[in-house]
Amino acid sequence: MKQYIIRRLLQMIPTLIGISIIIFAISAMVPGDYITARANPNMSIEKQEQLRAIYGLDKPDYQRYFIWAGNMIKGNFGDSMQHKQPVTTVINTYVWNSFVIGIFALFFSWFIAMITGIFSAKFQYSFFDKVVTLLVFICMSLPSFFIGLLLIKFLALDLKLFPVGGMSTSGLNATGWTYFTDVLKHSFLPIMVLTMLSTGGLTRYFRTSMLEVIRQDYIRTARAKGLKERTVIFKHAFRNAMIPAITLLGFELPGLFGGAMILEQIFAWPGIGHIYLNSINMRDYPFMLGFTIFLAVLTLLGNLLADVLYGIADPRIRLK
Amino acid sequence: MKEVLMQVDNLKKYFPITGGVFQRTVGNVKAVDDVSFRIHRGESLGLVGESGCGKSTIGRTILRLNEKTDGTVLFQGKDLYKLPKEELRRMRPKMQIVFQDPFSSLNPRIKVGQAIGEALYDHGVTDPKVVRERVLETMNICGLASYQYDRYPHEFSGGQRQRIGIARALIMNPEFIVADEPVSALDVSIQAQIINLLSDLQRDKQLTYLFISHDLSVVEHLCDRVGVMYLGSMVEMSSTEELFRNPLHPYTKALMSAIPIPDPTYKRDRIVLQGDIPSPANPPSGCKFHTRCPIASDICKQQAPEYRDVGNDHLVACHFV
Amino acid sequence: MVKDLVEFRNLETHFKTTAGTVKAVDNVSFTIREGETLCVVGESGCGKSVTAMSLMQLIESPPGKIVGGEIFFEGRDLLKLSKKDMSRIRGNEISMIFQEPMSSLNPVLTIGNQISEPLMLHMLLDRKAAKKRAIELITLVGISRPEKIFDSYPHELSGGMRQRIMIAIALSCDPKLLIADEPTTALDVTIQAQILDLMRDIKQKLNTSIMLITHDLGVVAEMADYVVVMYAGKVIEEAPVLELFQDPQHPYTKGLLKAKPIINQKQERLYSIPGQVPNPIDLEDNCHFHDRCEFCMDICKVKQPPFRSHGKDNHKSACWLYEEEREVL
Amino acid sequence: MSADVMPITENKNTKKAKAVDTPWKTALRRFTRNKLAVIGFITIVFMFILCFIGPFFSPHNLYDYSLKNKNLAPNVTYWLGTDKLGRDILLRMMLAGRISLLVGFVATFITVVVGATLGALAGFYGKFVDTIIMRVADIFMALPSLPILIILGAVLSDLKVDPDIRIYYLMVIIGILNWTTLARLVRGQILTLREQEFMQATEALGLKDGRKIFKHLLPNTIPVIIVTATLSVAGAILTESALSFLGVGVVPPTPSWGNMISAANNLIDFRKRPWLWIPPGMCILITSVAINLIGDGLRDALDPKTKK
Repeated sequence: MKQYIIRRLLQMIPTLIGISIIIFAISAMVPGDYITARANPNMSIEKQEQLRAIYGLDKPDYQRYFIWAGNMIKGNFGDSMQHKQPVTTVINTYVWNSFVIGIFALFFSWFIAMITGIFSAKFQYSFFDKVVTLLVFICMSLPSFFIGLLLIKFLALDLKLFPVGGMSTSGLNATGWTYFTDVLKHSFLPIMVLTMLSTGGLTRYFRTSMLEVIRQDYIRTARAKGLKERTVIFKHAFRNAMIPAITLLGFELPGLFGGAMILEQIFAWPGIGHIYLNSINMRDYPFMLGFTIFLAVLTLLGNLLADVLYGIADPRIRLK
Repeated sequence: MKEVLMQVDNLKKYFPITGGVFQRTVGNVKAVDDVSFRIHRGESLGLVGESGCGKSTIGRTILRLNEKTDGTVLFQGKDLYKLPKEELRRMRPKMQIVFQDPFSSLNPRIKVGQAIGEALYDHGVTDPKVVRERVLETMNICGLASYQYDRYPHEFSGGQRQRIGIARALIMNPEFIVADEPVSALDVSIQAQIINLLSDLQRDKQLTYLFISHDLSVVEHLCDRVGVMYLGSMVEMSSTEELFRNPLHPYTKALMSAIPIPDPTYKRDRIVLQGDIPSPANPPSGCKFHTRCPIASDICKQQAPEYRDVGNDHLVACHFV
Repeated sequence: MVKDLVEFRNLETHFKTTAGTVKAVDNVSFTIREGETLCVVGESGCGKSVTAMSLMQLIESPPGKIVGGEIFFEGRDLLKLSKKDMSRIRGNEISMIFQEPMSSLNPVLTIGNQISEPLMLHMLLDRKAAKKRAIELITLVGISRPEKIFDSYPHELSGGMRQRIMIAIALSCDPKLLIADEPTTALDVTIQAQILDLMRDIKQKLNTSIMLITHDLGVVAEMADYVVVMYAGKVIEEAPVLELFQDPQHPYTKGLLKAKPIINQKQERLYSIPGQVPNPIDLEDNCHFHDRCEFCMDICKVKQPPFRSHGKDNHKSACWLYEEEREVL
Repeated sequence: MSADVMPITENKNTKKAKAVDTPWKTALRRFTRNKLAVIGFITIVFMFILCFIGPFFSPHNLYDYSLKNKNLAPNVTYWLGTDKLGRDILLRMMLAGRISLLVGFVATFITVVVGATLGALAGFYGKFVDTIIMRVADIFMALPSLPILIILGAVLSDLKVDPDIRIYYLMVIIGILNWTTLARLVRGQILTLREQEFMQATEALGLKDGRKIFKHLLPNTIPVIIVTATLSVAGAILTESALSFLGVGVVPPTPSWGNMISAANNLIDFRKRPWLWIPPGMCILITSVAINLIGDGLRDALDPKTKK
């Protein structure tokens, strides 16, 4: 297993280099840059040139790439122009807000998906299964921003059940428990939407995986042993269905830390996704490049984590 | 002596096992380990053995359907592995193969008639009418009705699909056919039909067969000479009549005694081999059979026996014969 | 007098498919006596496995369903039992092993865990006692180093060893009847010999009756005391094993016996039954073998032959050849 | 001359020359039996008619900016009300539908062409070609697709690309960025097919490469391509609407369901005039649900293993 991980890490290096080149090339295509985006009329041309020199924007592209890549290897992602802080600190401050709603949504969606997946597989062709299939399709095709807006309109504005947006009521500088409940109330809608978005795909995945397993011979053997149906389904079938599903945990990694850009914008949730979206609008290159690489690394680590989890879960591979 | 159609010398086929950080080859599955034999025109040679003994791999390697590791394969005197790709392709019609699994050996998306006849287009026959004519004729020879030309494989039973597979090979007017367990997946009553068809075709078209099977009784019925294989090596080979009258290698004897006889009054002291077939990834040292052989001794563990002719063209590889 | 252990009476199990209903088991009746090995023989699609699965009530519905008849086990009709009572019998008094050893064991659970399950459920043993009993069972089925095997996973064992473990699981609660659905078909012939030896040995030691399902007449000759021959969902002949091989009555049984090539008895040309098994959907009320039978008469095409004994008491068959009134009605 | 082969006795069932049901006919039969899939199909047909033919029947035309009837709630003349420029929402929604559907299908077409070809090349030629294509695929898989699309969208805005031409760039970008899923599936399918005995038979029969690929490999890969393509149309439509909502996709004045919903950014419209943004949102939802239903129906119909 250790050898496998080393090999996979080594394989990541060329991929990362490839990604960094593509991302840098895309952002280099943009004609304007941070200065022109922020230039107010009274800023003279020389002033703009000076600023560009300070930020090193006047060097040819390939040179800027090597400087940027060089720093990055040393862990220095450069400073975000907008926040005047190192990119890494900006990421650190905001990423945990996204992580909070991400982890709750992950827990809820996995829990719901497992239960519905198992029962709709067990009672295939039943009414419950048909309803679940339809709901799954709807969840999978939800445009995230539209559902967000709908919930805000009906649940927050009209019925006043939840705050419209943001992470905490402004002006209420309470601490401890009251602050916690306030944030919880604010986070309810974003978590609800995030859960809906991912439950659809997961449920279908669990259902297909269960259907595949229920048809296997060892389930027939389990029943021939006279085991209760509950044991057959939850011990024998579910354990086997879980193995391929565990790999999905790995793929959730980028979502957890990457934040839901669009949702955070709609709910004005101060997560890393929201900041990242602004950085693109403001052409804040260091942050934009740095965070995109961060996401790419997360995806690669996620893939590796998925394969490692698969190895641990499946005894046939674990012993190799 | 009749012309030698297929000559195989010291054929080896190893499948690499990779491991370690850089996927280096750390070992070899010796599927076929130094096997030599000859097949004369009009003869049918049987290859018998249990799973993992390499009989199917030999069938595919001598037709160059997968690449050999070592050794030479001469078909009508020509070394198949030295022929350029196009020339090998042009020789293909002469040497055909019939597969075991009736369900995966036919393309589900094309009509049966097309499946049988399409190869003709790539070997010089261009007129569709001629092709259709030859297809219908071959189908009839193999016991398929003409109206089935336009049907699709999913509408046929296992036995009929084997007939289609045979027709597909037969239409090329081959001289040599490798039959890779053609009847193992069929029921007994259908098996008999296909066996009769194969022996009729051999008689009428002077075909030469390499007949691969795990069922000794079917091989006894169809073949003139039989080779018994164990874990990638040939342990015994002789004429069918000689082999069944006077089996020499302990494995052949055990193999024959293990076959259940459909006669309740038949009493015999059966040799039941203990233990399991070892994995071809790390075969036992010396004689590969020593771990299960009832008469194994020290020499068998250290030294592999020589595969030699003990008279009357009866080859065997055992220290005690 | 030897008691009847299991009696099938006019069993009907049908499968609904998009193309129509398949009468997989069509009015099947026969009995299994205590301490006896009964072989159900027939080619694929003849309904032998469905009969066994009906006895265990493991028919997956939809699409399958037991639509008629009774199955008596020690005098009680299993079809009338509640789900709970039936699951108490399954794996306890009647147990079953299957054809594919490679996929019949759960790949993610250890061997020990899978053997202990029925012990803890039916015999109410605790974990420790179940482990001890499991190790005894592993030794009983002829596997060395039982402790190591107890903790290993199915993929570490060969096909032959996995089939032995399946037998150990089946014998764990001293069942009265062991059903074996083509137990050796997927095994090599030398391993098959070992498994058949083991099953005969167990029958002596535990006096378990065995219902052996196979398509190989050689296995039938070696193992069976009594034989039932099935074709297209119906029982067409049944007889003691010696009777059946020496004096087969039904043309299909005769055909089967002649079609198999036998070692050291080389024939010039194999007898082969022409044609193929009929399409199981909406078969008419006639002898289903008529279009492949060389003795076929008009009545065979129109009316179903009665299933009766013709002279010998426990040798029954369903064929118009042995009936007096043969004119077409 | 032919051997005395027993004439095969046809029993009654196989004799009747019933209509030859080709694999495509059986697939069609199975598809029509799947109720949800048929509903999906009807909805899609309705959406196409609505968007491509509907505008001709609308009494209003796109350019009558009559400020007097701006911001009207849905009424008898304007079934879905009007926006702040007095334009009929229903008409704009239908025209927007054209763009969204077009982008979705053309982007998927590009994905299929790129993905299927690269996947086929990797699968068929193997070794060297396979490793390169799969390495490139790894890179594209790791690229966070939405962020990259937004950046590219921003680039398009900065380059001041004309809104109409911008749509075509958008199609190419969305199409190019998710070719990897299809490429992997096609490659996997070809590798499994090559192990099948009927492909080894084409080798033994000495068929030319061309026949092997186009007569045997491709026809058996098409089902995978059809199913994946259908599902990725829904994905492409959702992506386009998200980008347009963020203002980096289809940019006004060209209407698209996505940018019509961005009208909701203005608080008053959001709260008081839901008819501005809810109908286009529903269109996106209904279209992608319908497409997903069709895709799933196709998967069951074309997959030989699922015997329903």
